[in-house]
Amino acid sequence: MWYLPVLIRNLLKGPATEAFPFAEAWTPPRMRGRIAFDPGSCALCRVCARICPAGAIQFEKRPDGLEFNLWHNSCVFCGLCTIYCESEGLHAIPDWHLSHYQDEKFDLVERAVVRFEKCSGCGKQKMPAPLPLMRKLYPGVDAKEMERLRALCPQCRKAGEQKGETP
Amino acid sequence: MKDIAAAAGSLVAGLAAGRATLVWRTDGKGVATGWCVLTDPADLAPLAEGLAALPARLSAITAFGADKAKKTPGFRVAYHFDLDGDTLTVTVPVPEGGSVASLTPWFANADWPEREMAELYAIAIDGHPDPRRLFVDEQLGAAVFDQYIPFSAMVNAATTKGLWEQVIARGKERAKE
Amino acid sequence: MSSYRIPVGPLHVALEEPMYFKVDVSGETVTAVEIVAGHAHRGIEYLVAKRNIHQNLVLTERVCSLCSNSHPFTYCMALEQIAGIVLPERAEYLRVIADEIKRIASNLFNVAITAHLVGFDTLFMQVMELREIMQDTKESIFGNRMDLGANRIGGVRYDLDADGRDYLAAQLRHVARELLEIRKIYEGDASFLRRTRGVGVLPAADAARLGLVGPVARASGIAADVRIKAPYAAYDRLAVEMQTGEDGDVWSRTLVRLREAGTAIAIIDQCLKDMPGGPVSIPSIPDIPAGEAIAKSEAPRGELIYYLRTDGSDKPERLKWRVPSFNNWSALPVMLKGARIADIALIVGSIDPCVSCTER
Amino acid sequence: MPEFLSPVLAVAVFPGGLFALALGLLLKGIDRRVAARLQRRVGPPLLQPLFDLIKLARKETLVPETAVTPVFRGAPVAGLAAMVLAAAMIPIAGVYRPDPALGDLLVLFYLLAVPAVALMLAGSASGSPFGAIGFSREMVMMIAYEAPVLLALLAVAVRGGAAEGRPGCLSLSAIVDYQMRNGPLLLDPVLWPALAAFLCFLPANLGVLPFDIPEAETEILEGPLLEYSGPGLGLFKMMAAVKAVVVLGLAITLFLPNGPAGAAGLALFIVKCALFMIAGVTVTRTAMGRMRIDQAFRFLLRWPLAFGVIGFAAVLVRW
Amino acid sequence: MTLSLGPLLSRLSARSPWLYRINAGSCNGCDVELATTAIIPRYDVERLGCQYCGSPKHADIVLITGPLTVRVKDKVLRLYEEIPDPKVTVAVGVCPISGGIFRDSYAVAGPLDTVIPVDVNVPGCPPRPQAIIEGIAKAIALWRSRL
Repeated sequence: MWYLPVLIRNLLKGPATEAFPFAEAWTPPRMRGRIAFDPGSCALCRVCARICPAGAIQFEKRPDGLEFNLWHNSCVFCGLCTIYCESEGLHAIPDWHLSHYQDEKFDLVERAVVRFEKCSGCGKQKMPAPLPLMRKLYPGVDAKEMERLRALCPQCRKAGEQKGETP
Repeated sequence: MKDIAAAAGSLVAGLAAGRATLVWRTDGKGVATGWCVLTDPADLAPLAEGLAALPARLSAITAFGADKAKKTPGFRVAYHFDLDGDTLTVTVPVPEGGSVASLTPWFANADWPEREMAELYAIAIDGHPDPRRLFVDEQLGAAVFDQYIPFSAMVNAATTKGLWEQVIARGKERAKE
Repeated sequence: MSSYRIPVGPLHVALEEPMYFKVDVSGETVTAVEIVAGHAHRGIEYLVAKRNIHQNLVLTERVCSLCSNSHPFTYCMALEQIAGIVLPERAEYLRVIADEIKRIASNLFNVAITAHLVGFDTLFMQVMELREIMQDTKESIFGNRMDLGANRIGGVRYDLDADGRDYLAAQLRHVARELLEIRKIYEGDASFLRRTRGVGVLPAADAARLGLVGPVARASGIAADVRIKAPYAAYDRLAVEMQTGEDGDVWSRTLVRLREAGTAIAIIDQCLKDMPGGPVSIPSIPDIPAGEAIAKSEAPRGELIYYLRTDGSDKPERLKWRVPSFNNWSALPVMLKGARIADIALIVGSIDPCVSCTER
Repeated sequence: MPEFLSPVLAVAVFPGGLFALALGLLLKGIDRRVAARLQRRVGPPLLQPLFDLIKLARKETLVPETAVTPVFRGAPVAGLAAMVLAAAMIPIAGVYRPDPALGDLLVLFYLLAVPAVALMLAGSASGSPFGAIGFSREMVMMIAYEAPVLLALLAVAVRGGAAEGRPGCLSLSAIVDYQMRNGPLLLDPVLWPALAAFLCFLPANLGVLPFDIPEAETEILEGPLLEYSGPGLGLFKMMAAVKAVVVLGLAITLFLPNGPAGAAGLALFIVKCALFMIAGVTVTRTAMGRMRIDQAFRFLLRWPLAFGVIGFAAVLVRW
Repeated sequence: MTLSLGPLLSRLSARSPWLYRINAGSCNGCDVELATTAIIPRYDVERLGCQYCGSPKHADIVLITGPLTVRVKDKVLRLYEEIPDPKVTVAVGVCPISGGIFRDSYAVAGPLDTVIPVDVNVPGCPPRPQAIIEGIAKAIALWRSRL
């Protein structure tokens, strides 16, 4: 019965219940929800697939590139891939609206094709060189020069460096 | 190193020379870990009795294969004793199909860890009061660790493969639509 | 009096997790208990040997969600010992902060469940609402309400800027205020005391004999706390108050946990005050040589010990851990002997059992 | 309308049967809603207990293999029937006067034991160990609360009878009449101990905290109800709803029956039921934890029994 | 009148979904979040007519967590059979859906949908309470169609 004051206070304060599901729920911006993939920032290094502890990332061969597949139903939302992705192509975004009916189980996939590129130097097929990664490799290079470097394969870049072209 | 840890050290030294080695390491915060290796499993019981009298607390028991690739048969069992914060690890070798003495007469809490190593590695425990399975279901074979770990490196996990086939197949279907 | 055997579990509504007790009763009194375990055995010690050391950071975190931070924390310490990595000082403080935040939430959960198990649901809700403050804090700072993902090899994955520190401090002040009121209720409410005092008594001698750890041992008067006995991370520079009880009953275990939540707040406050600037992690991803190491920490439920053997490859040769609950189960036959049927779930809950930790 | 029909209607429609069920469900809804507010929650809609019932009626019935089927199926029916009959015995001042043929206070007292017996039968017939524990707990509870409440009832009966110059008055209508003339017994200090005994009986009989021991979810998984599903469970829920009306109606009859005639009287009756429910049940069950069966036994045989004895003695002395 | 009574009763019944949870060997993260979602005022699922029940026989919507370990499999199956029809199964967390991080262990017998029919999936590790509520709402919608 000594608990009565708490009850009275509760009654006066009114319900502490959130409006959700009848209104949008509060979500902290840093919440690790689903992993979003930016194909423009993928170097096809596939570290993410090797590091993913839950085996949620798979690369499939396509004629002109590789298809990135991340199955949210296997992902454990640890965010390890976002740390190990040097080209900053993976981000945990605060989206947690992932519940779905059983027939959509295998559709809950983050999917995109990352195409191989042609080296502007030797013309051979090469992996893409996304900007965030190249900025780390070549700090302080201006935009125009960066575009030229990005279009080259690593071998041609190295050859150019030996010739003293840049940077 | 704490006094009780030093006392444990002299216990080990008291065992016949050549059958036990002991190395102490102290970390940056002054916490000591002792690493004792016994060559003869028969020394384990008297050492345990001495440690129990200190009193040391049995912290954990780890069993593992003598080497990862299973080139040499047999196991090693590491007993981790807590000495008022410091830790003494006593490792004994156990031959393939061999057994090791139960520490339950001196440490009541050796019960579960010993049952666990019995079910994971099929190491027999001499004098255990209740040698039934602990966690691993009867449907699973004996010595799951010993069987599965070396194979796993070669075998591709079937469940994962099956699930991914469905994920990829659905992706192709969707692409056609 | 009729004697019969009742099954408690394995999937019992009063137990958060699957555990199976075969309880022999005579009338309403328990005469014997047999524990059948293994329902949450997922073979994690086998899985860690299959995955690389980085993946195991996440895998160990999923051993158990209530003490999820303690696992990767202790695992990292073992790795760092083998590789001889010295952490930046700021990282040590940030590790302590993450761990103590988890301790507050974990202890509050158990304290709330204890109220639920005596049927006091309003109190349960009050404590759980308080715990929500910590849940929001975790989600805001780390990104998840249970699995923080705070640790990495050689440091931590998060940092607290000025705003983050202010936010954390404000949340903690809020919790500390309400914690005071809740302690008064748990210390004085007749209907709670009636059900918990003198129930499930564990004498100190039994606690020592069975090698018990954590709040269960401390509530029986055994002064052991890894943070004090074998300091790690920044604990050698922090004042940690040892919380012990005397009665060894359900009530004193509950109060030790409540007081330790208070201690945890004090520790975080010290960290926020003393934490130096600098990097939060070593700059590169290290290689781990062959070796072996022991690492220990005080998880919310007591001493957690990790034993790691490496062989120079990226997969551990053997990674073994012993969780506090693993030891503490053995206290149950002592506590339950002669108890009433009504108190079974309550007594089991009072050791704050973590089945998923125990069975891995 | 033939004469014999009116008691039948009283049992089946008003104030027994349908009316009592509807009122019982409403009271349950109010209880849940107010409890939610006391716990800082929004709570379910007022009609939630009705939705629950409709749902249960549409679910599958599973009878456990170990059950004694006729008893298992019959128990809730018997309990509900007894309660519906009992509801027809509760007078509503100015609105409804029960047919004396239906029975007096003592008959009502015995009818009130039927739900507990039904639960005991259900518990033992279901063949689960938790049902068996529920059975024995229900029995212990009954032994503990019967004596105090009987003393409280007799105190009121003697008080009402004394004023009329008779040794006792077991007719519920007469007790109401007495209070209509002389004011509610709630205001009579001599009867306060009896009222206290009755207030302790209320949660014990209705099986709510701190006395929900026979069905304690965290201890024995709802005991006797564990094995019931769908319509069978629904019948028990109906029984509990009507029983709430009977017990609260009895409280009103004994201590505060006064009210105007007609619709206003009926409305006042419902309001009084709700107030008694909130004061005697909702607040109690949100403000404390559960007692253990031995504690409850000792508690009930200490305080309420003492109140009952004092109350009865006080009434005798005044007489 | 009689024509519209059936659908009306179905609609009213759908406002009383009772929940039951089964832990099939989870790390307890999802279970703690379920307990949180179920009972505490902040989320208050009783608003939606939900109620947690202690017996599977009373349940309508069953929430299952954990990767379904070998030892718990038969027990889960038995409990599932004890739930009267119509019922809806919700897999909470990635473990019952795909095995999650424990997938290839010798002790895991999942994924859950290979053993019992699953209707709704709520991925997350663990899913936050709001996500669980979202899943329950989906389950209620499905359950209504089965009533």
